[in-house]
Amino acid sequence: MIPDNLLPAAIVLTSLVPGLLIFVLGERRHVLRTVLNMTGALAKLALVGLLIQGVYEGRDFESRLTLAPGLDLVLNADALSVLFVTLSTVLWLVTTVYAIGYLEHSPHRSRFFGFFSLCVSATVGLALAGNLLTFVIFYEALTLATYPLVAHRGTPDAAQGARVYLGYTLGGGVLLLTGAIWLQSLAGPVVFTQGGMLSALAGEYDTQLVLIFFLLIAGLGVKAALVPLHGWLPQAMVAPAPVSALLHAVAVVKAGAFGIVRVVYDVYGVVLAESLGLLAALAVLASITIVYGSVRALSQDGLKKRLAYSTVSQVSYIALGASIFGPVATIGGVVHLVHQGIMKITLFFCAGNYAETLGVHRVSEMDGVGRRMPWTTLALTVGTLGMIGVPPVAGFVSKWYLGLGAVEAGSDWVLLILVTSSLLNAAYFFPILFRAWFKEAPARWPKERIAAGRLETAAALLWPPVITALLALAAGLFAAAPASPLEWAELIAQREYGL
Amino acid sequence: MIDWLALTVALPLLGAVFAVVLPTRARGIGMAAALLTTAMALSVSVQVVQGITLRSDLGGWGAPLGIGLQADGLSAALLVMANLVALGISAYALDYFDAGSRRHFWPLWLLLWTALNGLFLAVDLFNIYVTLELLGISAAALGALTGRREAVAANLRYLLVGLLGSMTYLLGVALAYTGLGTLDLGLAAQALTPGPLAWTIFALMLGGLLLKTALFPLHFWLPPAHAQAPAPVSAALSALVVKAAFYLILRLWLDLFGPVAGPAAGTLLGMLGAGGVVWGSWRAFRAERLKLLAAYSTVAQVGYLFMFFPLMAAAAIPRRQELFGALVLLALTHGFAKAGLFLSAGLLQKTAGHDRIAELGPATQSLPAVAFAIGFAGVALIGLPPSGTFVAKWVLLSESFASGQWWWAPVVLAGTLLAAAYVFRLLANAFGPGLQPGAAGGGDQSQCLVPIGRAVQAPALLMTLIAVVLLGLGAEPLWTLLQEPPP
Amino acid sequence: MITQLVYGLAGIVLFLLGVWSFLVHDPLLRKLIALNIMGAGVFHILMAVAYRGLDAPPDPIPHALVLTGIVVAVSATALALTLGQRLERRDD
Amino acid sequence: MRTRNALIIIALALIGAALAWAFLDAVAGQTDARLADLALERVPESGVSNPVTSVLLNYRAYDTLLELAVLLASILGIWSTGPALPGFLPAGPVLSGLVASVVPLLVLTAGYMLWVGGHAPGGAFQAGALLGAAGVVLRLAGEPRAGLPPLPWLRLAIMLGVLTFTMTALVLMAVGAGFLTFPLAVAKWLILFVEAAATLAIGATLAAAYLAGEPLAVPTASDRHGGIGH
Repeated sequence: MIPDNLLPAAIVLTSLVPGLLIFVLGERRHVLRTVLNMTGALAKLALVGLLIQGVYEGRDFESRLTLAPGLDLVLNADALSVLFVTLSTVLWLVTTVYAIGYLEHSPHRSRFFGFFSLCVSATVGLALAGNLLTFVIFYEALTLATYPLVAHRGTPDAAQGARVYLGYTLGGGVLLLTGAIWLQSLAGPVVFTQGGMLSALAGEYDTQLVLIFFLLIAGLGVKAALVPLHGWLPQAMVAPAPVSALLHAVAVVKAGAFGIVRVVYDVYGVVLAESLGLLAALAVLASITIVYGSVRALSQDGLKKRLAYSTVSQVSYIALGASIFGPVATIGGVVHLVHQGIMKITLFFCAGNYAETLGVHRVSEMDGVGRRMPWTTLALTVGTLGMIGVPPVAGFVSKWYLGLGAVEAGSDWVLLILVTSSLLNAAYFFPILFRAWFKEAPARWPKERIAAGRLETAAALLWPPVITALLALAAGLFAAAPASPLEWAELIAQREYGL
Repeated sequence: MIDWLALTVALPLLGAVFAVVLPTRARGIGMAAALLTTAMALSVSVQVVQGITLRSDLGGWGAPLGIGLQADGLSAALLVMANLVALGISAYALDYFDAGSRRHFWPLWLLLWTALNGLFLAVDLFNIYVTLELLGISAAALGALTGRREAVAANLRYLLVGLLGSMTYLLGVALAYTGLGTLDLGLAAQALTPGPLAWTIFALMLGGLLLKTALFPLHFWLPPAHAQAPAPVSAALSALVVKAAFYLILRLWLDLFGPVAGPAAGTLLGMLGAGGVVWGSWRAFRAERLKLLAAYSTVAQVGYLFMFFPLMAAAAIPRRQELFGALVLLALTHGFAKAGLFLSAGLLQKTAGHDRIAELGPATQSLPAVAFAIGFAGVALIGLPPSGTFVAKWVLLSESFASGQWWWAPVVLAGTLLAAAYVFRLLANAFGPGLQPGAAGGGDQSQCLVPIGRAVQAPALLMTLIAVVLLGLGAEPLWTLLQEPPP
Repeated sequence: MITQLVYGLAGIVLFLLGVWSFLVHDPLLRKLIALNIMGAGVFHILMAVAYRGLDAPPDPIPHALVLTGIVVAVSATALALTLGQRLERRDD
Repeated sequence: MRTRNALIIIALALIGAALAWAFLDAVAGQTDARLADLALERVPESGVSNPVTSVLLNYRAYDTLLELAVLLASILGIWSTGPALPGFLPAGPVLSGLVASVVPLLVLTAGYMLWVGGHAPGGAFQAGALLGAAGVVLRLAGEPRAGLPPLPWLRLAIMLGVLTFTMTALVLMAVGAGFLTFPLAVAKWLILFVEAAATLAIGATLAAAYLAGEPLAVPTASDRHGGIGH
């Protein structure tokens, strides 16, 4: 019922409008705020459903707004953007429920949910972006919308974390802007086209194209937490749990990874990137990040800090997938975009539950947590197994395809990287499970705020991790199902490689 | 038949006159004149958008003898911005001033408004001089309204520097009349041929105006004058008065000195602009007080405006039209954003009793609407999307790459990062600990916060919203408005 | 032609004297006097240009400009003097 | 400091040379008499015979209107800085005797200047200057309010010039002649009417400016010194 050219814009607006309304809302209007949040989330889910059905039928959707002669804000839905939009919409719904539960008695909730909705609008806009200009606009808007969330608590170290976050992301933003403008001055308006649109410039501008590639990757790498640029992620853990869950597992970090995938496939095109040797460089960078992230995670006692470093390494799998020449590796990388999101958000939800219910923040305090909060810890277990890559959870599928793609492309050292990182994952996740299930619970929990009634914790806190854990399991078990992330990733890979 | 252009100038003048003779009702008269003048300016712009270039020869004597008023795309765009911002400032000033200084503010404010409208419509060289003087004198008088020692000293220096600039400009006019035999801009342009006379007139007129638009290094007088003035006045000074002088430079550069102003002059202005961007942004970052920060930010933004000149001088016609549109968009966005920032600064100063940035935490938190206004103004000053500045900087940067003059790009980017640094230093206040509900007096900041009504916060928020949303996403019609390419 | 040149160049010299004095001297009064000298210089040039020989009536346009210029200069000087006065008065 | 002055002098010398060269180029280039002939030829259409007044009050009337606004702005600026300075000590017999004869003479000449402006050098500004001079003389002779009316009337006086000029222009526009377009038939009287108002305004402004502040209740010098004098 919504005309084709308005659907993408409508999807962005379904979270932007409630967000702006929430800002205007008084602090005490909890019910109205919750209603606004939920209607926004459900409306977006419905519209995304329409979008998926439309893209499946091959219809194309495009909303266009000319900002200036030659500069258009374009939102259109191709296979890759639909995948990322679906992921962020589903997880936004779940996280909103979780956030409502989590922030039960805390101040400044209007401000929180307002910026929370703006973040999602920016993420969705970024996913649906049809050209590099729109991508950069939403990429910067995401920085703007997330800064207040990281600084939400108002404590000095929240302000410090936010300042560091801002320094990195604005610096990255400027690099991305320079690269995008430089590219536009060479190739005119940069539109995302399957198979890349820069092949015409191949011969003459090679050096400039390489420089531009590194500028773009550096700009995107900040948010994708590639090694030298990942410093902000652990410090941003000072934000409340829903922020760490949605933003630092799905929205912000994925925006960077999604950008890298866009640049490699839809701007440069795999063939050109391979011929310029860019893929090899990206692969090395990604591998270093994977190993580095896992190694640092080993020594982190804070649960959220450990998960943060795990995110640093896991996100680079996507970059690794993009940097290996071959459809199978692409499938692995793209599907990991979804799988990592689902699994990591489960882990952050569980971490939030422990902190909120028992006041447990450190891994060393997690003895016997399994007995006290069985369902949360079960979800934690499913998530961690997925992270390590143990079947049948989703993580196994993406690592399997990545390994297969690496072998096919003949770069065996990537297989070595995958194996070592899986071992490292096990090294820093199993102690958590061991403590949780097999160790004796302490006499008194550090700060038990919610008593163990019929449910181990508040309903709104318990169900989200369980649901996402089930999703992770389903993505692993029913990978071959028609509308599963894996199927969708294969569709994307086919279109990118023009098979 | 109604002479729209003459009315746009006559109405605020009449308003000022009645405000002088009826001081007790100065506020009411002032607001009425403000509304009427804005309506007039909007109707002029609507007619220009419909493709009619309005021209009225006052006194019916025609070009060489009489004085004309003209409104083309450029003047219509700036007229709309100036009048909307002035309306916002007037609404804000309604209850900003106490009874004593109210009767002084309104007449001078309406005279300043008259001068602004007069400048945007002027096409006679000597008439520009008289209007510039009216602008300078009323601005300096308004700036010294608080009567504090630093304010009077700063505005005296502003007046003297302004006079120096005007005298230099007047000498240029005298030589122009001597050499070209006419004072009308259009006729002078036809008579002007590159030569020693043309360069001298160019140097004199632009030199005088550069002093008045505070382009680095001639900006020394601006920060103290704008920081000491009362909030609505400093909003007008930074957003409008400086902009009017820039408009004149642009008008003379395009219409009169087209053939004379070669790439060399453009590059010189560009370099001075680049210096202004870096120096202004750095001093704004170091500023301790909010209004001083906003004043130095003006110096930086004026620098950006001048960085368009070298690129426009070297660009081919179609590309020059895009750059011209981006330049006007940047000027408009800065007008709204800076006015919004100064008005918000005024509110914070009224609430907290001071404007030391480090201690504005509680005040910023107690006024959410003002915090958002500062946020939007910050977005527009840095040039983050979705503000108009972002689009303008995108065009500027892509032209600096495409035309090979890549050295402008690092300056713009450095300026952007510095702007981000000083804006987020402000916004960090909004998230600081501030007055925790129930905290005992908030520790040492036990200053009580003067409550501020919601109505007075509206103009600042509205103006910055225009700068970010309207000019960011809906700026496309601006290019059609400026369609007829400058000669 | 010659008279125009002589008086015009005299005007330019006056203007330059004014600029020099404005830049070199600090006290307010000297700066104001310098500004007025600069004004006088410019008006001098305008008067020189208006002169069209003994027999032809002078060109009225520059005369009007000078009149307007003088009034503008007077009002600006008045305001500057009062502001300066206000600064001294505050010192005692 | 020495080098700074030397540098300024050298710079100014160079600028001077450039100006002189440009002035020579300008004067040489412009053989026909600029706007002189055109202006002189159309003086009969302007309603006054003195060409300068026809330029000031007809061709470039808009300039004069804005210039009156400049005067108004400066006096308002002066008033905004604070109350007026206290007056001077009352004059001795010789000065007050002289003033008693000079001031009326000044006022009379001002009237004459206003009238003669129509056909000979003179006009609103010169007449206004004379009125202003009368005010200054009175002020120096110890009259604290420089002969000016109380504040409400003074406010009316200083804005009279701009008010009449603008209203006349608007009325002319309303009747269809056009903003600031004086139809030939009534041009002479309209110009005289506007000039009379302008004279009053300029005289009041210049005299009030001399008080360097807003003349609320201007204390005489003796009040300030605790009534030392008589």
